[in-house]
Amino acid sequence: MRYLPLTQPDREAMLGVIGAPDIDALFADVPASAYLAEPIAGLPLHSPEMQVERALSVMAGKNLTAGTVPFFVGGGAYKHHVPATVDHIIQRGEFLTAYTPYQPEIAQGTLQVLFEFQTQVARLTGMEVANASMYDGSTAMTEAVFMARRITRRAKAVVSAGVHPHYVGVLNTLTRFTDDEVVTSTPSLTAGAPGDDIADLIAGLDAQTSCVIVQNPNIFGHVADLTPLADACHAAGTLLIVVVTEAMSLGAIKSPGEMGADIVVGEGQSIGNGLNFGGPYLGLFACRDKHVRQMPGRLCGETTDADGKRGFVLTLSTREQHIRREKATSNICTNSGLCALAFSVHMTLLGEQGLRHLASLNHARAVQLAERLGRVPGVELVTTQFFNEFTLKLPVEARPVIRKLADKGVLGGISLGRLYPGVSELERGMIVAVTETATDADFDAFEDALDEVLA
Amino acid sequence: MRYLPLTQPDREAMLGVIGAPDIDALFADVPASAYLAEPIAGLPLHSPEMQVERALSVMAGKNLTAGTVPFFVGGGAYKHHVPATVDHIIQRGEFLTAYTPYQPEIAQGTLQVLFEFQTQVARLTGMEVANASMYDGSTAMTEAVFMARRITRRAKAVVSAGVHPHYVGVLNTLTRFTDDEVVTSTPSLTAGAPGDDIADLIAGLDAQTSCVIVQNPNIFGHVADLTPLADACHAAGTLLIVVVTEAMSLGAIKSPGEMGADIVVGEGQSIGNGLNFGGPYLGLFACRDKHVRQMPGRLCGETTDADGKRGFVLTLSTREQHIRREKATSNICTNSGLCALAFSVHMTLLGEQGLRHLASLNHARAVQLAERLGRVPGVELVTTQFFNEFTLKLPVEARPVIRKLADKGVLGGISLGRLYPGVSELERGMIVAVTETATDADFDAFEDALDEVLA
Amino acid sequence: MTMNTVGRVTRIAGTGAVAETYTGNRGLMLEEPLLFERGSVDRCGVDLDPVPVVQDRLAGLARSTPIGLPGLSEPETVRHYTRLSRQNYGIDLGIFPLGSCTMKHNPRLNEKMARLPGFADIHPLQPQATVQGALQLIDTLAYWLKTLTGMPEVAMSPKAGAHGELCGMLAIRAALEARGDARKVVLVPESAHGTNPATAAFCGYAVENIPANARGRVDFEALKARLGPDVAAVMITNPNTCGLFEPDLKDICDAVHAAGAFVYCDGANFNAIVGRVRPGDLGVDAMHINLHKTFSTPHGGGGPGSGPVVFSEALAPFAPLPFVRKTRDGYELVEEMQARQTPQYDRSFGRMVAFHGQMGMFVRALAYMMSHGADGLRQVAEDAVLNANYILASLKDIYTAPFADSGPCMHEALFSDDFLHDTGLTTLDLAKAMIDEGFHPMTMYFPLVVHGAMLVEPTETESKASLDQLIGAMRSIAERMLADPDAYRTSPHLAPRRRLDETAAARKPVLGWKDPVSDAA
Amino acid sequence: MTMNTVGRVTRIAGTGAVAETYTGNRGLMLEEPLLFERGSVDRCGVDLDPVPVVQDRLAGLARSTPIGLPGLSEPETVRHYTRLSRQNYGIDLGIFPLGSCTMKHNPRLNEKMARLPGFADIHPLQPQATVQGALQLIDTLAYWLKTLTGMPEVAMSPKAGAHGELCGMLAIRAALEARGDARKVVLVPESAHGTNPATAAFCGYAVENIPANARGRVDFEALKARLGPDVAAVMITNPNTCGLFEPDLKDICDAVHAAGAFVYCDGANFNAIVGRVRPGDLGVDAMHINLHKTFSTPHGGGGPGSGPVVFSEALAPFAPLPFVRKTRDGYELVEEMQARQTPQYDRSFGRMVAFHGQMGMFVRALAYMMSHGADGLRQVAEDAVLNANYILASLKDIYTAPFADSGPCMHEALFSDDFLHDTGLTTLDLAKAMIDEGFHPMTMYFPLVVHGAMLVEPTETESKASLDQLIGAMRSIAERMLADPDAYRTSPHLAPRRRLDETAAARKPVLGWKDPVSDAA
Ligand SMILES: Cc1ncc(COP(=O)(O)O)c(C=O)c1O
Ligand SMILES: Cc1ncc(COP(=O)(O)O)c(C=O)c1O
Repeated sequence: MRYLPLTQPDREAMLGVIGAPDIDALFADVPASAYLAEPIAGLPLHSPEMQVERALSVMAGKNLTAGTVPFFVGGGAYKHHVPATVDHIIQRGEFLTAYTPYQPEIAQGTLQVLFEFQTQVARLTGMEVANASMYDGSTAMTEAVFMARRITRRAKAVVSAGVHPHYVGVLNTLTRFTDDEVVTSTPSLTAGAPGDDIADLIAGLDAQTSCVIVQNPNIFGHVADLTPLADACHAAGTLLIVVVTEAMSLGAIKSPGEMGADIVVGEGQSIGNGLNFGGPYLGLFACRDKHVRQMPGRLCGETTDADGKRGFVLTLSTREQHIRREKATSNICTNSGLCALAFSVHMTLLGEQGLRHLASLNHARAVQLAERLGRVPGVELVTTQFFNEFTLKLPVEARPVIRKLADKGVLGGISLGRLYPGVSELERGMIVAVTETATDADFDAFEDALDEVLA
Repeated sequence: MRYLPLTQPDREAMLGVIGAPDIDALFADVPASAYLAEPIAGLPLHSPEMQVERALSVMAGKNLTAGTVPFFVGGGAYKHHVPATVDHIIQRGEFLTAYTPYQPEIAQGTLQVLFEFQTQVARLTGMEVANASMYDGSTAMTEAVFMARRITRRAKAVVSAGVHPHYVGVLNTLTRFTDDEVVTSTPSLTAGAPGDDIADLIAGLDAQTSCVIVQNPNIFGHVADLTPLADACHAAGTLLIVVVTEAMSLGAIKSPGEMGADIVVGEGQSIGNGLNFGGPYLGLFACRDKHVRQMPGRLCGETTDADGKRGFVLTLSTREQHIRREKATSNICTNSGLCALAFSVHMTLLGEQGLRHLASLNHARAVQLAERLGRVPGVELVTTQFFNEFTLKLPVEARPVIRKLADKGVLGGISLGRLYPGVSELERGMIVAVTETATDADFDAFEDALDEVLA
Repeated sequence: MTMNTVGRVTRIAGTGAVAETYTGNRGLMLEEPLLFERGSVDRCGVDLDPVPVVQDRLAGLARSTPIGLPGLSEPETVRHYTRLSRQNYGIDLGIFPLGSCTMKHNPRLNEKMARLPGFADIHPLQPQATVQGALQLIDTLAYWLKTLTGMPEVAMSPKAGAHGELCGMLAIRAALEARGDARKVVLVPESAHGTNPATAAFCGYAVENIPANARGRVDFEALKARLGPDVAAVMITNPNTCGLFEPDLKDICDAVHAAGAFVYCDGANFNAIVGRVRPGDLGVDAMHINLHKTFSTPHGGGGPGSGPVVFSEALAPFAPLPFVRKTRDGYELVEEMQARQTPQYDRSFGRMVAFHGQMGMFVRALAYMMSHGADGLRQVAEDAVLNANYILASLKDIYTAPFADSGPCMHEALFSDDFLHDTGLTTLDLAKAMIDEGFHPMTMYFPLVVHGAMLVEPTETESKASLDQLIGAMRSIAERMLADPDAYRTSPHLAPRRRLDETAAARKPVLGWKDPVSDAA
Repeated sequence: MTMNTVGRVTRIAGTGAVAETYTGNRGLMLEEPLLFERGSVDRCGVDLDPVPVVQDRLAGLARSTPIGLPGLSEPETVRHYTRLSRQNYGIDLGIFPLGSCTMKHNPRLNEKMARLPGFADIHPLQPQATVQGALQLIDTLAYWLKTLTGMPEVAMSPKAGAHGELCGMLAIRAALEARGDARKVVLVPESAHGTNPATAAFCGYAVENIPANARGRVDFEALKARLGPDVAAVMITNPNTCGLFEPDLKDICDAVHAAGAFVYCDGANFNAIVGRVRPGDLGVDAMHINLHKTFSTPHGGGGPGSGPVVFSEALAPFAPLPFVRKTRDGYELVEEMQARQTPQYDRSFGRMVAFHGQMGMFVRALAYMMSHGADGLRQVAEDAVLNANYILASLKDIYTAPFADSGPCMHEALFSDDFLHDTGLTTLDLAKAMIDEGFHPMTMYFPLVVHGAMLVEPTETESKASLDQLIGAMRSIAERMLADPDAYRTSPHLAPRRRLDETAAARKPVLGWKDPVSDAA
């Protein structure tokens, strides 16, 4: 077996050193009733690499790959072009096969990357400090709510109707059994500002509200100025948590930090990471300096070594589970380190100039397609201010339309019916995302297919 | 432009240091008539990575990929399964982006690999010493003929009819303008021993013959005992050069060294390297210790450093062009270093046990298919003793049959008509190679398709 | 020229050569500045299509102020990260015997498979008909996990071990609430990993500790004594964090169940028993499996991982959304919509993540399982346990081995620094000395039940030669430390950095780069 | 414990710490034994299908005696090679200023493209209809090469620069023979790369040297004087190996043509002029292009490369087989069969390799060319020349720069060790001191026309910061060598090995591993 270096003579010699008659002797603590004498039934035996590759390639071949079709699916996961350099770097054994940098003298590579990543995320979000990553955007959002509770000592969280319903679902799951109160609402497809409930959120602020959570651009792609909301929150002693599910948008739109956010969480997949059917992704988490000791997750900080040379270490670990156990700010341990590396490499390749260019390109292409599709008979462009994603209202239910588009080889977007089952006002809605990867031919194919399906 | 780090301010600052008014001043030696003022016409301008990837993927998509069809093409290039580990290792920047190890203190990685590679090749071929690689099997063979001439001071080389005709072509090209005499002959499809002219070769030996070149298994897949030929050669003061185009065969068949070869050359692609439409490949070159100073190519040797620690260096470079110039044993400089690394990694994964197993598997599968195809009506199995490749005689010309098989999605082999244009006795011959990658379903598909095409 | 802090020029012993360099590099050990010192906002390592001219629709919110994100050209980027990588240790370089972390070989086949476009380039919200292969893969992996653990259900979406714990504890919560029983206490052994109590607290339980007995196992009597109507669950690790099998686990499960509570098993150490013992046979109700430990997905310097959770019949109905079901004509992803429409799914406690879990890790783990097969996985456990016992047997005469008398260990060997007591040296010093020898140290100071703990987990992917070298070096270090302790108070000396000041880092945290100019201005 | 040869225990200055280690490792600088010391013939890192039972057909020649090929498990294999790799320097680590070698950045896009199954997994002898995309790629690359050089024909099959030289010289031979003119003398400048005379000799020419003038260029008068009816060709490198453009090249070509001979141009240094000068406009007849230099395919520790050769009208008909032609309905690969049948192809001098050349390199080179485009390639030449002149200008006050007075250089700066004369130190010592500073040294002792030559080629993919660091370090080394020469006689001290004894290696060559036991027996 190719992954097992011990030979039979090795095993015998080692048992000799141990003084055990056979391998079973080492499992003596296992009750006999639970100790299996044979390989577990119902599973195949070991397999050559070539056979494994073949079997998995067959499975992979059954999926319709984004890169092979006109592709417009977004909703919190985006297909951007990831430079080949990124994948090369994350495959370096020294990055790929390292553990969490608990021995900093031989982990300066990982640590310096984290320090750079934290800085990049803080600047991108317009915040003062960012952590070394969370699992994904949705879990980061829940952690932010818990952090706000710790800071404000209030237990009510108010969630904007524009927040990704899966993110809201995760929050609901996690708070179902705690004392937290979570206020949610169902969005409406208001033309021009779908899901925009800022006025209501402001009106609803009270002295029990720990935090208001708002997503920008929201699930419908709508972009809003959060400054009034931030001001109102701060006046009420409430923290503003801003969720960003398309990190690329931060290259084009005023940052949450500039608009007054107290905590910014987001999904970083867009930068450096592929679609991967939903994971692994990259939770971004940033806040103000003053709240850093309530942050969840790992933090990397600068220090010096015994020779006075600059170096980096994991720090403020008294917040973390391995030190604080049940009093920790979070239970997170393993995070998304390698995805953070991929993000950081891609961001380094882009630089500010490249990021701005790429974000503008996304926006301009989305505007072009939105205006085209908005002219398809019966189709209404609901989101008029957006980054690279917008919502259409179709003349018919969107779910079957999307399936029919897929039959024509076009992955055209996400139906609101899938995201909001049972909400009949939304079932004609369809979210369309456009990135730099979509060509004019893709636009043509989409428009033609939509025309046909709606005809 | 993503590969160019200099910014415009950098360029200006640097010109200032140089004291040049502009970049053109640095090209002052170029005659004005040849100095282009504009980018060269007829070529596109720079292109984003995504666009290059797209354009090349379109080209790649126009080819019928071996891994996607029943595949039986050999003739000096073989499809074997290469473990994923191999590709990972050869992409390590420290191997991939290093130069020839001229500074051994910071090239011990490359050098130790070469030392190990040389040892592996020597043992595999049954010889005493091997070099650090040549371009490919065909050029290695020509170099061997020249080496034999230097050793024997005789100028006549006799080539067996069983040698790959492309290899013979290369030798003919290189000797066309020198004083070497090259004796070649056209093979015949003798049932049971196609291309086997050992008796004739022995009979033709004379005091002018520098070397006899024989391939084993030969182009028709036929395997022969070369010992009598070796004995006869040595009695005549002639060197026996053995060519191996399928390195995997050395795991199953007595080595050329054991049969008395003086020089062994071969194509190492089979181990660790993909098909790559013919290149880069890996020339193997091995000989007896006593002839090492007449060898072409680089050699890595063991030595010690100033602390007495073992280390490796390139050695015996007084044979080489950079020292000996027109008196060098060869003009070769850049060789196939990274392919040698791939070979060595794969060979290390296999080890002797794995190599023997894999070679047996190739042989057994080839025997199975040969016997099946030999029973197809009208088809004759010409090669009866072989490793993983055999020749069939079809009832009709083979070239169109192969094309028709390809139309049915089966890459069935090589027509002798392609290799020996104009030799009508051979035009019904077809060479079929079988490796561990061919499945039973592939066998079925091949047999069915052949049945249909011949029907 | 770089000098050491005291400004002396050091010469290399035995030669007149100067040890410091102009660059600060030392041969192939290369220094690398921060991105923020190297790059600038106008450098770029990508080329992009031009931006078509359109009327923007950014609601007047275009980002206009500088962001401060430096870029690098592509060659500089490759070099920046390659140089940094060389300051890291990884499994690819040598043994990485971090106890509790199961740092085993990461096959490159898995990396290749995870990058097949059919897995890597599909969107989580594509129509289900277009991702049948992906759903099949998840279902197949789920089948393996259920079969290997002998449990009837598995939740695939948790993103790591701790997230799996959360999933399990939420299911227990849901099951308790479903029967109207709002128990709030969770019992956790002292030796448990920090994520266990943190998780329990995270979803609103009150945590109480259970002591260990002298043999390093859960004190069954103490546990039994504490069981009662307020106890919701016991979280137990098996094999435990001392590297020992909990021989009473079956009985513990029975007792816990009898008391109306559930048993959550931390499966981080499943590698020790995979293919040999099915946790289901021991009676546990929920257990997470770190695919990034037992099933070889790489740790990536901290993540990502994947923590599927297997469930007993009692908890199965409460498993989170989404999940995959095999149907007559393919595979169905059960999300909120399907769960609403299907009575048997409506007890799910809900969604744990935005999408369906760590697909990239699923592919790797399945490739690994298929490669090993049922026979190979069993051998994995055997070799992992054999390797750990070989280390224990080879070092216990010199290293303090607190539980060695109580029999063999499982997949990891636990030592302590008691034997160094008179030297004033500690586990930390020993770990740092190992760095100079070219090893990653073992886990230090965990589990907390042993003072100065050193937890050594070799895994099954180490050869005997590798273990022998580690053992030889650890013996040599111990002997040298006992003979000449002062030579080892300041290790490491040969790594890219000497000992780093963690206290200073925490006292005045510097958590990001501040531009010297702009921040001064 | 490893000791230095004299057996002293060395302590690290300023601490009581011992510098030697048990393992011989030094932190992250790891030692690695030979495969033959580590592996054994019964270890294996692959799993294979079982072998079906058949009656063998091996003619009684089954290999029965031991071969002696040790294997390793997969984890050990990864580690063996990863550890070895870390003893190497590469472009990914830092500047690699080897003059004449054009060690530029190797884009990873190219690696990715070369691995597309449509290129990597096709057989050279598949039916042509099944490889139209591959033939299109070759034809497209050929078009770029012809357009960039201004030459009408290109032979794609040569496997490296030296093989390209052979191709060019064979074409010249064929052209001469075709006109019945068996000239045998080839003139080669003293400064030429060793492959030039070796190649000429390899295909049966007699080689004569042409001196250089005081400005480092070919002595045109001497060359003209030697031309005559016995001279077949002149091999000339432009820019030449001193890094200088040959300003008389056009006139040389005219003179050579007038004398009935041909001009072979060694195009190894094409990077200096690509996009700026078309060699065809200067009148050369043949020139090889190292795709592994100018067009960024990686050097791989020695190869593989690719050396296409462009031809003038005069030589085009003699180009080797096979080649690709665009036809009405696709692309045709012209091999022996087609050449036999097509009169205009029958003057080809024949085949140079078994198949069609270095496809893997073609894909990479085309990806690179398309990325840069005509505008980018021009910028490549400009930046390469700018970088070299910046180094020349920054060091010529301290380093001897033999031709600096004659004007700017092209893509590489030539220095010599004259300035070290009084110290007894040499180019070699300086190169080894650079190793300690973390750089790969420049090319040493080439070209031969300059004593103690140091040829520094930065390439265009170095940033100004990188050059500034190199310049700073080279100045510092020079200053320190002049001030304290004895400290630099035995460098390097900080690399994985100290200076290696090359003389001993050559005196009694050990070119492979000998098993201690079996060879003693
Ligand atoms: C015993 C134990 N439990 C739980 C965990 C948490 O797993 P994860 O890091 O995947 O969240 C770990 C990880 O180190 C562990 O060792
Ligand atoms: C000037 C010059 N000519 C020819 C060559 C030979 O090229 P190759 O190594 O590709 O055979 C080289 C390579 O170093 C060179 O520098």
